[in-house]
Amino acid sequence: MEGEPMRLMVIVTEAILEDMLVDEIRKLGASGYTVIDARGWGEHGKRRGNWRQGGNIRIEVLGSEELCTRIAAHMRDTYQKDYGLLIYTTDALLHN
Amino acid sequence: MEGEPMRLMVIVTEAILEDMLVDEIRKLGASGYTVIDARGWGEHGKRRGNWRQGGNIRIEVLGSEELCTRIAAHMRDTYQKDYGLLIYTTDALLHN
Amino acid sequence: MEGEPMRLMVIVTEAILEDMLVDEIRKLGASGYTVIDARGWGEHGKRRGNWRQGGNIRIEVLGSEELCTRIAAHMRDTYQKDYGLLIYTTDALLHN
Amino acid sequence: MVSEPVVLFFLLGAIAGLAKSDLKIPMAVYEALSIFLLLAIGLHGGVKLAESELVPLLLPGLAVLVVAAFIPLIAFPVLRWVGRMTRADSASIAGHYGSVSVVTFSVAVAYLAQRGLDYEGHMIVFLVLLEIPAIVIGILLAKAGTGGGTRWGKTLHEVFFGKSVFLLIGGLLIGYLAGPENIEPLEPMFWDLFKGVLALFLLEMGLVASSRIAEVRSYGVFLVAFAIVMPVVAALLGIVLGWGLGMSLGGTLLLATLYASASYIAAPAAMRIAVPEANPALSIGASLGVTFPFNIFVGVPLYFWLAEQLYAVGG
Amino acid sequence: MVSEPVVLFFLLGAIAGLAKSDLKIPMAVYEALSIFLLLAIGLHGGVKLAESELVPLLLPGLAVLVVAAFIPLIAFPVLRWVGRMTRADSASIAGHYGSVSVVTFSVAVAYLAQRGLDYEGHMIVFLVLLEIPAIVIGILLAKAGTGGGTRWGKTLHEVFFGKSVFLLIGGLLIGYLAGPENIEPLEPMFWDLFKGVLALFLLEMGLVASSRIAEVRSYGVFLVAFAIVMPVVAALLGIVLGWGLGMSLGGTLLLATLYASASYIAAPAAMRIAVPEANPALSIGASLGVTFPFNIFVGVPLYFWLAEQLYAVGG
Amino acid sequence: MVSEPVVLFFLLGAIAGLAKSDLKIPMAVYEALSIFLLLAIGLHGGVKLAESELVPLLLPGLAVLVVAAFIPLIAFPVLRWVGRMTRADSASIAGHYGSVSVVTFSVAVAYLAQRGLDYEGHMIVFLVLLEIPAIVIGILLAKAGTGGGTRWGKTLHEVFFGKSVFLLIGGLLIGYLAGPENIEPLEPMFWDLFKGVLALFLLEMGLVASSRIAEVRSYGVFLVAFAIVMPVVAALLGIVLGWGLGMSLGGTLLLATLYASASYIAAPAAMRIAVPEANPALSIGASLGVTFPFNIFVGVPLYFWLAEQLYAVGG
Ligand SMILES: Nc1ncnc2c1ncn2[C@@H]1O[C@H](COP(=O)(O)O)[C@@H](O)[C@H]1O
Ligand SMILES: Nc1ncnc2c1ncn2[C@@H]1O[C@H](COP(=O)(O)O)[C@@H](O)[C@H]1O
Ligand SMILES: Nc1ncnc2c1ncn2[C@@H]1O[C@H](COP(=O)(O)O)[C@@H](O)[C@H]1O
Ligand code: NA
Ligand code: NA
Ligand code: NA
Repeated sequence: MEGEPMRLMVIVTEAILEDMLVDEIRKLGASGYTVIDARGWGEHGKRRGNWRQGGNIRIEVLGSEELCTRIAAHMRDTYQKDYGLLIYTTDALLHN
Repeated sequence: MEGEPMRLMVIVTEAILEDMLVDEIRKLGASGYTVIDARGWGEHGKRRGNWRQGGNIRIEVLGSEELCTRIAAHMRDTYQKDYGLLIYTTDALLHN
Repeated sequence: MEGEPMRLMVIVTEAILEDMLVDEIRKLGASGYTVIDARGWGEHGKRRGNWRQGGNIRIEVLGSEELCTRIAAHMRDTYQKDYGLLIYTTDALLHN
Repeated sequence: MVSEPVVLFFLLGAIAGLAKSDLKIPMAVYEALSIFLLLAIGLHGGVKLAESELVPLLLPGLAVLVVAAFIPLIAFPVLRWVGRMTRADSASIAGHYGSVSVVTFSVAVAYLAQRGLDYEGHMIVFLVLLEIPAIVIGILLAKAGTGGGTRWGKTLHEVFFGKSVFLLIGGLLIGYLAGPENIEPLEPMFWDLFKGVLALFLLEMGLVASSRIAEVRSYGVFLVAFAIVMPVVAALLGIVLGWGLGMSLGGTLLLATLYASASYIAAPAAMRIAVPEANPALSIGASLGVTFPFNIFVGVPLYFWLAEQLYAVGG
Repeated sequence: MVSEPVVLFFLLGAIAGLAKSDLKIPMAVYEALSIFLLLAIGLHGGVKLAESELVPLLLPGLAVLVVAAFIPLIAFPVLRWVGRMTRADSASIAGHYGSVSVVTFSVAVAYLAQRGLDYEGHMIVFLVLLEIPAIVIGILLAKAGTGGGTRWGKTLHEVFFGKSVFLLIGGLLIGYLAGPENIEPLEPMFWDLFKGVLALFLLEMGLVASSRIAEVRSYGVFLVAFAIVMPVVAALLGIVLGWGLGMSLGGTLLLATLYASASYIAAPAAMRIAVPEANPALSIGASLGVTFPFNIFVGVPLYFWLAEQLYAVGG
Repeated sequence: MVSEPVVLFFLLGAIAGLAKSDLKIPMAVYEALSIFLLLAIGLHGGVKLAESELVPLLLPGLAVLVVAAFIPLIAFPVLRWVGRMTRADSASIAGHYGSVSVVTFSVAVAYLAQRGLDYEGHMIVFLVLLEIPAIVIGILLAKAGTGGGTRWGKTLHEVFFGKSVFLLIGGLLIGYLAGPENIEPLEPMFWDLFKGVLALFLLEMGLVASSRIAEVRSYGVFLVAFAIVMPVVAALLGIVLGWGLGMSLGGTLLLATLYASASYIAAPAAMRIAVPEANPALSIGASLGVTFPFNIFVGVPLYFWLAEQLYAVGG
């Protein structure tokens, strides 16, 4: 299929971090991001999403492999230790 | 892993287009779609999602490569110029 | 890109099944899951998401290929016949 | 004109839906409105109950329950053999019609208030009692002779701890325990706003129902006819029983309305879990798309008129 | 001090936005508040209309409509040739300013209530009538001579069945059909809470507006000046017309406010579909970021004062 | 029976949570309810303040603040050395208990209203004042001697512009500036509905708390004991201080309740940013899962009884 090869990065973390994270993602050079409210469960227990302190967000960033590496490193260094966090990437083709 | 090879297409655009888009996606031959409310930032500025005019939606369509090409072309021709828009696809396996 | 190779499984189904499904996903060995409210359309008709009986959820599980196979089989056996259901997986790299 | 102006909001919602207006009531708001209505009804019933004696209610309560059990047992064979529906669908629809609709009940309460008529406070206890057994009967009908296991645990949990029954019972207990005086400070919220909230909820019901009616239509004329005749039959049972038990005219209207109404909050949720092979489009389409509007526009005034006749003659 | 304390909530919201507070009004709540306000305004108008005769309203109604049509026709050339904006942007902004703002209108109603002044009930009919034509004129201006096809079907649908116009008309009809007595049980909800809900809505408007003002600023001083001068000019039209038609002082203030206000519910939605090449940041920025706060803080008292002068002199 | 029936809604929510009912209050509704409560409390305080003189309040205000600062300073060493918790956890929990809970305060206000007792209007100013310093002290305790940098900018911003403090102060200012007469039209919303909204909020609190209690339990008996003893100690401080300052019995109950209550809106948000290494399950579990229900069921009546004794003796 035709399209520009990119990397899609997905970050699932605590909702309270949203304002800080999106600022940092911009500063790290992303051309955009998409945020969705989520709930879930992981190492840090259940996140029911029924109040702000207990909700997750899911951030999607489409960008170069290098951008994703940079964001992932920043996230790991800054938030991994103390916050619920999941980071993964997949291959993607950009069509616009 | 076993499963039927497919293509997953993701469209992020302005919430106001939802009714039109899902109609068009059906007409272009999709067998289904999934819509989620989102917010974000891109070339067209910040979309806070606090009121309808300022929110995004994220549409997912799982289908053949050919279907995705067709939808992508339609989206580009019809909405790319005037609306906030992101289109990407990834490989996927269907398991049901 | 560096990262631990994983499989990302996405399940879209009826919102009413949420409590049962997440229990079962835990029991099948997942280390976490992420749930998002969704609406959509498929074989089982339109799911507007304006009331609980008519809404979808989208569950994401990142795990091994083997885990995904197990969850997919369980879902197909238990819910495929009677409930709106879509299951697909994609390749993914875990970065934390 | 129309019996009770609040039902015009249902019409407005239905028109919005049919005309594909972009009017949408967010799910969070729908949930909030229904929590409000359930709690308000429960609280009000509890307060009324605190003012009445309980022992004399036992026998009438039993009678109301027993007669109610006939409704799904009448509906099932009609659906199965006249309508030629599957066992699962017949049982699920029968369960919906045996159970009750809180919003239809609320419209009847508003109808009485508009006419300045009183009713027995324990009607709300009956509302709670009637929600559950029909659902269980529906499930038993679906499983009878199929040998299929039921997720009984999960299902009964869904019935008793489903928000509908849970909030009604909870409100009832709080109202009963607190008593009239202590509930007073809650009245500006749960009573003065009741009709306004009901109006908004009906607007949403209209929106949802309009999207359901198409689905019933596709199943043909039988289901539509059933969804109109069944409530009238059930209402007649209620009128005769209410009269027989010596209830007030208002109480009898409410009992008739309970019998006539079909559930679309508790039953769909429980049936979807317990009888998944039943097609929810049929049961919700019939109960919400046909019976609900029939009841609030035609049924309630009709049952009232019928009850009046009986009370005039048999009085 | 300030004319009407409810506008302080706008200020509070704007400060929260500018200070990047984490205060957020969820979209579902925003939708619920706006549905409430639209229905309440409509219902109230309908009840008032049920109490007045309709025939004598036809001619003034026509006059109000015709004069209103001049507003986008004045705005367009100014934007296009003084402001050197694109045809699409000029037309879209002209449409916004020709249309009306329900919330600004509500603030003026609260302003009158505070002063114990009455007004003609059919003002709310004018509110509904004025929402639509300017949007159509705006679209025509955008398309004139461009040969570009318009999604007219979709656009007109968006205008007439968009929630804003739909709920206003729906509320109006329900209020009219039900009449004052039947609406009474809805008053604790739709009337007693009106000002409180308006306060919450203004809080949210402040939050939204604060994020818009930056965008207008980047377009320069012309747009800001336009967003202040245009409403004053339009208000003058309204004051003279209201006086000429023999309206009450209260009615004239409302007419002036309608003319002066710019739409940010119906117009943005319709324009985004019909004139997508127009930049929504400009039209919403001007109408919500500048004109709306100008009107509620300065405009309404100013128009009232101007109207008072005219009524004092011209009797 | 129970002191104030509104707390039964907390119980109902807790049962729903423990019984895994499908009852859910959507996050949007939770946000709306809390915005309502914060604004209503602020407005009410502002109006009361507008009626009182400010200068005589300075000294008592200072006293209330200074004594309050002791609460986290007492709590911290107990948690750290008796409870053997980490520095971060001890500091974070101490901050939560030094700060205050608006909903507990509201329950105490309802408790007074039920008994027809008045209180000093400026108590709400104290409520606002007390929210902040303990959080700052908590952060300082966490960082003392660790050399770790704090995101102070972000943290202080979260404290002052977090919705909790921001809406309280905003409501206070609007109420103060507008004054009693101008606020009157807002009363049907912000005052008549107050208790009803509080009931719904308590329902949600019960749901949230029930999911937290399991987490505290897993940390053992120390934390549960702390979460019960600490509020009583703090309340005693408040009772003696209120009496010493010559406050009314009602005012003293509110002060005791403020001291005894633990924050679960402002503090958790600020601590999560400023002391991320603290485990939020512990602090929220203790404050919401144990102290909150203890206070509304047992604490408030107990503190009232204690204050009555002191006033009877020391009068
Ligand atoms: N294996 C997983 N699959 C999908 N989502 C996950 C997974 N693990 C964690 N998450 C999400 O990431 C959040 C934080 O993860 P954790 O730090 O493991 O608690 C959880 O609340 C989930 O929403
Ligand atoms: N690089 C990106 N990664 C993720 N989401 C994006 C990206 N670029 C744009 N978006 C999303 O697409 C919407 C429209 O994009 P744009 O047209 O660039 O403003 C934005 O509001 C974002 O939600
Ligand atoms: N081809 C598809 N692409 C994206 N989502 C789909 C697709 N098919 C189904 N879905 C989603 O899965 C739900 C259930 O599917 P179904 O069982 O086909 O009705 C739908 O309501 C959609 O949200
Ligand atoms: Na029934
Ligand atoms: Na105008
Ligand atoms: Na405290």
